[in-house]
Amino acid sequence: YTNEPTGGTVTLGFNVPQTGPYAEEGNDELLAQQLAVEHLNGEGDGGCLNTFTSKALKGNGILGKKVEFVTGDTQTKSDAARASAKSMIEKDGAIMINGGSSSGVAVAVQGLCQEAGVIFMAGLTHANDTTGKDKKANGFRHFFNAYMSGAALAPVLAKEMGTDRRAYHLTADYNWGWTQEESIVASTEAMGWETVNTVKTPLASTDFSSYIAPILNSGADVLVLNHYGGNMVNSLTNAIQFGLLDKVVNGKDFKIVVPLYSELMAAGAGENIKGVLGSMNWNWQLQDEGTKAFVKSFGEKYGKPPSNSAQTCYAQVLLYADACERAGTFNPCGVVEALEGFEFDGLGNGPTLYRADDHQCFKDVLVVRGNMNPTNAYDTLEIVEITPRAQVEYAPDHPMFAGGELGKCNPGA
Amino acid sequence: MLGLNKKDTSLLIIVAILTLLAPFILNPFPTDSAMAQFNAGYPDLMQRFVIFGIFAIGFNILFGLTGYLSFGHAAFLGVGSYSAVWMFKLLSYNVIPAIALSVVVAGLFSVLIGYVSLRRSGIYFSILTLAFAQMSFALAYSVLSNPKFNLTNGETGLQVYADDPQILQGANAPDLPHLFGLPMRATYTMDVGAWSFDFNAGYYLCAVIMMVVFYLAIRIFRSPFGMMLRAVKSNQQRMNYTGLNSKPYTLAAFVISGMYAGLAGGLMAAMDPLAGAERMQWTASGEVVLMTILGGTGTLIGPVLGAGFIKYFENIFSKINDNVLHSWFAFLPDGLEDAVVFIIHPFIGKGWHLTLGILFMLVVIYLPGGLVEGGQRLLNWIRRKSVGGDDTREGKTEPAE
Amino acid sequence: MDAILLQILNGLDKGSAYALIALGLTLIFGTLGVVNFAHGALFMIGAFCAVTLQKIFNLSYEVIDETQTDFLGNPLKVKTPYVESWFGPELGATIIDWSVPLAILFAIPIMLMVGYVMERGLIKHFYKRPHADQILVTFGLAIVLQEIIKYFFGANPIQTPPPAALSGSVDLGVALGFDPNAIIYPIWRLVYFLFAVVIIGGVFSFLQFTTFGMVVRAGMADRETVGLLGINIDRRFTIMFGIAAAVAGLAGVMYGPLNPPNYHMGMDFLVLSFVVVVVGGMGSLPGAVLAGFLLGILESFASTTWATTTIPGINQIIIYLVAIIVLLTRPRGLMGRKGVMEE
Amino acid sequence: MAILKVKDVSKRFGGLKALTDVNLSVEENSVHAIIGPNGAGKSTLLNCLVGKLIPDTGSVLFDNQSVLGREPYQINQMGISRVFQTPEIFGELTVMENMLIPIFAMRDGAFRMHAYETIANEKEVVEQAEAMLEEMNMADKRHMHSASLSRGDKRRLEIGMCLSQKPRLLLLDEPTAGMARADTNNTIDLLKQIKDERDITIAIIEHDMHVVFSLAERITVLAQGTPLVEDTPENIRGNPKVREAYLGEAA
Amino acid sequence: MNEKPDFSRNANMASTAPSFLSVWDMHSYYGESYIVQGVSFNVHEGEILALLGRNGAGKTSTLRSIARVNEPEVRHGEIWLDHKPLHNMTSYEAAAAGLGLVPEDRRIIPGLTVEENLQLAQIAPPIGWSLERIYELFPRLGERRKQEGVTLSGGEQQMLSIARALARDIKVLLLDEPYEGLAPVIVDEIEKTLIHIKQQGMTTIIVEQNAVRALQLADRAIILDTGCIVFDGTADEVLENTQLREEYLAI
Ligand SMILES: Nc1ncnc2c1ncn2[C@@H]1O[C@H](COP(=O)(O)OP(=O)(O)OP(=O)(O)O)[C@@H](O)[C@H]1O
Ligand SMILES: Nc1ncnc2c1ncn2[C@@H]1O[C@H](COP(=O)(O)OP(=O)(O)OP(=O)(O)O)[C@@H](O)[C@H]1O
Ligand SMILES: [Mg+2]
Ligand SMILES: [Mg+2]
Repeated sequence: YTNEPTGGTVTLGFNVPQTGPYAEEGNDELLAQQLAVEHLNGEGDGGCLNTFTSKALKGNGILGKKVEFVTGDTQTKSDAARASAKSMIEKDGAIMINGGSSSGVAVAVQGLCQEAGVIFMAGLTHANDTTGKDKKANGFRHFFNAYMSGAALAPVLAKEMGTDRRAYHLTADYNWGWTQEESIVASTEAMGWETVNTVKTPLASTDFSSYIAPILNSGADVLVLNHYGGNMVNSLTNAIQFGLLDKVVNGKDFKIVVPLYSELMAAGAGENIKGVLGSMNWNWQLQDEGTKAFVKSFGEKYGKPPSNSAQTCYAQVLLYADACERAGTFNPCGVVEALEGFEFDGLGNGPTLYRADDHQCFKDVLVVRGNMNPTNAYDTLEIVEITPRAQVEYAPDHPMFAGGELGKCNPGA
Repeated sequence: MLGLNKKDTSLLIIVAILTLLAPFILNPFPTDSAMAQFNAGYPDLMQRFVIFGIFAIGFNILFGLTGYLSFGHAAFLGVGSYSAVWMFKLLSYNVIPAIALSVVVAGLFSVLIGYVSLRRSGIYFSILTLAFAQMSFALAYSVLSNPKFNLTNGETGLQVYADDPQILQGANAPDLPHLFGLPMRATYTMDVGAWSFDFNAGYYLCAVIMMVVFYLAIRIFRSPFGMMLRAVKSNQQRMNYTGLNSKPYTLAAFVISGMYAGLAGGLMAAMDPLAGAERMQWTASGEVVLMTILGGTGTLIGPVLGAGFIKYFENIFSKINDNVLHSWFAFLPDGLEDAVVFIIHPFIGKGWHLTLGILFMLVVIYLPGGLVEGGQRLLNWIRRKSVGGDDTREGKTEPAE
Repeated sequence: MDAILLQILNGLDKGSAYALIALGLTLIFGTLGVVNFAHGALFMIGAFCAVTLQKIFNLSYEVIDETQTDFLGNPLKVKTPYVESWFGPELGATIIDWSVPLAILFAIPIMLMVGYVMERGLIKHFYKRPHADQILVTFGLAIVLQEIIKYFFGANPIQTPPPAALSGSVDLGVALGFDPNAIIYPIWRLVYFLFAVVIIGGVFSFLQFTTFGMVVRAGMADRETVGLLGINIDRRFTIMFGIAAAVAGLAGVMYGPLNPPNYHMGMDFLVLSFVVVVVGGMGSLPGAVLAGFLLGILESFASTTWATTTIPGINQIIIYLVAIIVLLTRPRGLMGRKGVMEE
Repeated sequence: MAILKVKDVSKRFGGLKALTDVNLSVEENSVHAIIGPNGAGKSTLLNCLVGKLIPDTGSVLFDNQSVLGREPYQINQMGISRVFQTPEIFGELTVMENMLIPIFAMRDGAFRMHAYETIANEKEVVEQAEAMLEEMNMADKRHMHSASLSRGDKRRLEIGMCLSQKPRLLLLDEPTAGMARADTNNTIDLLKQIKDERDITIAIIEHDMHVVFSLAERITVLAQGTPLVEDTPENIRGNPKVREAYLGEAA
Repeated sequence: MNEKPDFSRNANMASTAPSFLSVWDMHSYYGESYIVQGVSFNVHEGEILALLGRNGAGKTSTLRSIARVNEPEVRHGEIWLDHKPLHNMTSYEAAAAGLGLVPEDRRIIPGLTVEENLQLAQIAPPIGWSLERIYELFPRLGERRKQEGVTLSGGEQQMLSIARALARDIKVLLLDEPYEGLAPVIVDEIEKTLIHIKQQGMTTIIVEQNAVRALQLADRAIILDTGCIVFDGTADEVLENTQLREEYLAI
């Protein structure tokens, strides 16, 4: 199979955005991955190796081989991400690719890894397609997805805002935005909300005033921002500027929802996120053992708590290594087999399943809110609800995930 | 030879030798040495070198000869890629029809955009091409990828799915781009001692195509047509009063360079069957402008050098991380090692942009003619050293073409 | 009606930003003839002047508070800004609150200096070089500036909120006799618009009522001849560049509260500002300003639901579409001068 | 027979009447000079003939075909070549290339996609260009970039470029201005010679009376946009009105 | 070279009067091309010096070297104006020191009107003729003051170029082919003006292809050939010396 490690080492490829708007996110992922490598090699405090329910990993590398890694810059562009993944595979002999910070990149690199015959672990990718119509046998996603966001958010929204609400969506005009909009619209309408309007905003927009201004006049009393990164920071800032949260419409307080949150976005949006609801894959404030071990390890090493994409990448490295150990081989097909249907705990978010049908991970999903009174720079978000896994599960042939085929695992050459 | 004068023939031969031996030349360091990071001889990067070389050669036919600075050439590259992938989806994974279609479609597309944009000159032309390309990008990125009418598959990029028709795909043809059964991915690795060299089918296809189009570019540069294009740059007024219609000349140059871009796009898709919209963004158009200027505008070989330079930094420098640095300087005492790594750190890995920016500035300040001028100066210097320094008169810089 | 008014208002502040950037760019690009790809970076540096000042005001000393804990369970370090301890908590808080407007004073000398150093150190050597070389060198410079900012401030956006007194919004609609909530407008956006008007007016009168503008234009057309007339054109070019840098920087300072600054905000505006300048017409200040407002307003209209349902995706392409139409119908943009950068 | 007929041509620039009802006809195979004070409209008239300007009214017939509304390159292809008042050459090209271009244009027409040929293989074109350079006394400068020629040399090159096209009507706008006296004389001889040999018609604008009187067969005096008189050189020289308005001591 | 008589006896160097402008062993280059090859001469205050020679002899280059523009670059030599070292100055400093150049290609600034072109000359002190006085000398410019300078007719542009030099209070006027493209009557006018300002103490160097006219006006003459001075003497000497005239001036 491709890049079979022959010496005493095995090389992993960490492909994250190091330049461009998501550089910060990528940097966090990289730090977490380095930490994971340390833990695999038996350095540091061992982190989640101590809490992980699978005990296959011994802190002596993977299958006795010392773990090394190479890094690449995705630039958050499909082309560049594929180029750097290819160079890690072709030049450095990387046997798996991990990380990334956008769905477009994830799908592109996943396709590449499928062709090249290496394992791909996705990083931050939230679009349904990654494990929907673009799913691939060699690819796995630890992150949650847009459908799950909708499923987790809806009950909380109903509880906090009532079931008689009129929502106005601003949606980033590209694939991820559309799937998220679709998911949120479906789940909120299912509980009785009405969708007043869904407006697409160009990805390149930096100012959203002309999209925000008409909202108050539209009869809507909730604004859903299907934006991520800089888009979300700016659209939320603009919405606050226009004083939306101070208004009363239809006799109700106006509310804003940001279905997908990340810590870095929250930091960028500053004061503006106070009280705004959203969902997350994971948060450092969780109190399970896995989370605590990881936060401690990360925090002591880098002096700040990890972000949820960092946690995803960390967990994925351990999971990959663990799968190799259990399979007894680096052969991608063995790894795929070991990961498919794998159930475990101790890496955060409670009991977790890697579903065999689509390689999507199922675990609890968090609903969070911008903290009204943060006491330090890191508790910008507070956990409102830990939505149990059962509530966000869906059938593999759910229409939002239809089309595409997982295919067969490809071990490459 | 081949209708070229001696100088051009030797240039062509040198280029041919360099491209054919690239797997050796680009991998000068043993695979396990610390310097192996600087090796560029792996298939993907070698393919990129020649593909962007083709793109830049074509761009230079327009910009270098006529002086019309297009800021939208990436659109043609993108269109080329999309056509190629569509060909894969509809016909088969054979690269020949894909590449052919990408050239044709890019050509047609450039006739359209060129015809309109060339009604203006100077900066107004640049902005028109930029506007067209940005529109194409926006359309490809979102509008044309809506579920009802998905032509481009948006941010993810157009790719081949298992349920695509592929009506001509033979039963036992490889399930990835191939040339009559030879997969583009096929690589033969030759291990010589501590070294290892990759010979990749896709690379050699690109390399041969590049040599052909490079040869064509030389012919164009040396032809009466090429002279007319330079006349356009020099004085359009005089040209018109000399009985020449400058419009079709510039349009022809525009279309030729658009077809080169389409060819590059088609090859990109052939090497890696995915067409992403970012290929059409203005930054991509800007990149080819930078490649051309960096290498030496209006010179034959300059754009190829510029393309190599930028792609090398993007792919090699971005991958050097602190770990690698530490391993290089491990021989130093610890404190010193950290200090050295600390100083170099901002320039590598995620700081590769910084290095690139600084190099852009250095090159353009000290080598106004781009890398080619740098090479010429070096050559002159060597020649002067060896001759003994009395042919300064000969060393007078001639315009390098 | 109110919807139209609303979009015009929205267009105005977007337009103010475009107009201000384009104004600065036109001074360098349209007047000095230098294709300055680093102009966006100047805008960005301006915004980061405000960020820096805010950081300076927030410089704090730390006191360990045993009653609270940080995320690792260690005792929390509570920070108190020095300004608050020097000027008392109230005045100190006000100073911090007003850091963006105060940053104007801070940014002017800095931007003038940046402009001076940039022109004397680099651009000066490129007036006579081909545009292509200018593009390469200024693009390189833009990257370098951007990476420096990224190195110190990170890639994440940083909030620079307006003073409390100028934040929030007003209901302009009520004042004009519309229903409440029909026309809501953030106060800072009004401030930004007024600021833009003042700056534009200032630059115009400086260039219009003095011979300075004429001399610089002449110098661009033919440096040698202007030198032969006893004029030290280099010095004027430097001044012009400094002004342009200051205009760009101030546009950036004031923009921060609208959308939090990040290190690539300059690049985001760069292409657009070139389009604005060219649509306005090379070498024409009024053209640049007019085009800035025009495109801002058109962009606002294109983003209405009505527009996007009529022509899907119109909001993505409107600027470029308008640029194409203008350039094809008016050879030199809206108000361009003949012969400027046409070769 | 008149090869060029200008009828009632007028041209305004804003409020300024640069040409008013100009009538002029140039006989085939003759040298016709147009003289007149500065700003009389001479260059403007020439611009109307080659398509650079379109007259407001009137008609211009070349060989009984109207030139109005045609593009400059089409007019050139009809057989009209023009030398400009300030030299217009291809500055970035070498002298030799400058000379090749008009010959290609004459042979191949307004556009030809000869992208796969080599200049060196176009033997006859190269030979013609060489010959013309010899004739213009510029063969030794053939590899110079024409931008670095001295001004007089630029003008000679431009004349050579026009002559090499063997036009039927050659329009010269102050062709010898700035040219050294020796070369002026050479140019006069050359123009005379080609006029006879090649059956060419020449219309010339010139302030150098030496040139005008050595070449011209007929002279039109233009003043304030209208023809004052048209006559033979001798009569013009003797015309007191012309002496006063234009010639001054030079007469 | 050997058979040529040696005319360069340089009368003025020997002269006892203090020279006003002196050029000593000046060598200038365009890039690597060596153009002005060691030129030395003196001009006295209030004198008119004619600088003559064939096309490409280096006349323009000499004037431009004195005016301290960037091209050509003076690599060796000294230039003194009224005890001030011009060779250490940039062009604007030289201009401020009292030098005025009327360039051969006129250099009207595009984008500016006639009047703005003149105003431009009056921005840096010392200021010379008032606009009224200039319009009196060139009424044509007065009529066209609002017109864009570059749309003027060739002769009008020449007037503007000369006027622009006069608009500054200069001590030395460098004229590069000032009569080119001007109607004979205008040439008469300008000649009168030159004599007039000479009487007021202006020092002038004039380059002119119309050598006879220049020599009639000038006190002294210098003849250049391939960047070297081959003659330096009084104007009358040139007019009388047929061999010299034929050899270098073809008159
Ligand atoms: N584009 C224009 N706009 C305005 N006025 C113009 C334009 N072109 C020419 N003119 C004016 O028209 C008149 C005629 O100009 P023209 O160039 O034909 O004169 P000319 O006879 O060639 O003079 P000269 O002998 O000085 O070259 C001049 O007064 C000139 O200023
Ligand atoms: N920019 C330049 N680069 C290189 N060589 C130049 C340049 N300008 C002029 N020359 C050369 O310098 C020499 C002298 O030119 P110059 O213009 O001084 O001559 P001139 O005596 O003024 O001639 P003319 O009477 O034709 O104006 C010529 O051989 C010319 O080719
Ligand atoms: Mg004229
Ligand atoms: Mg000269």
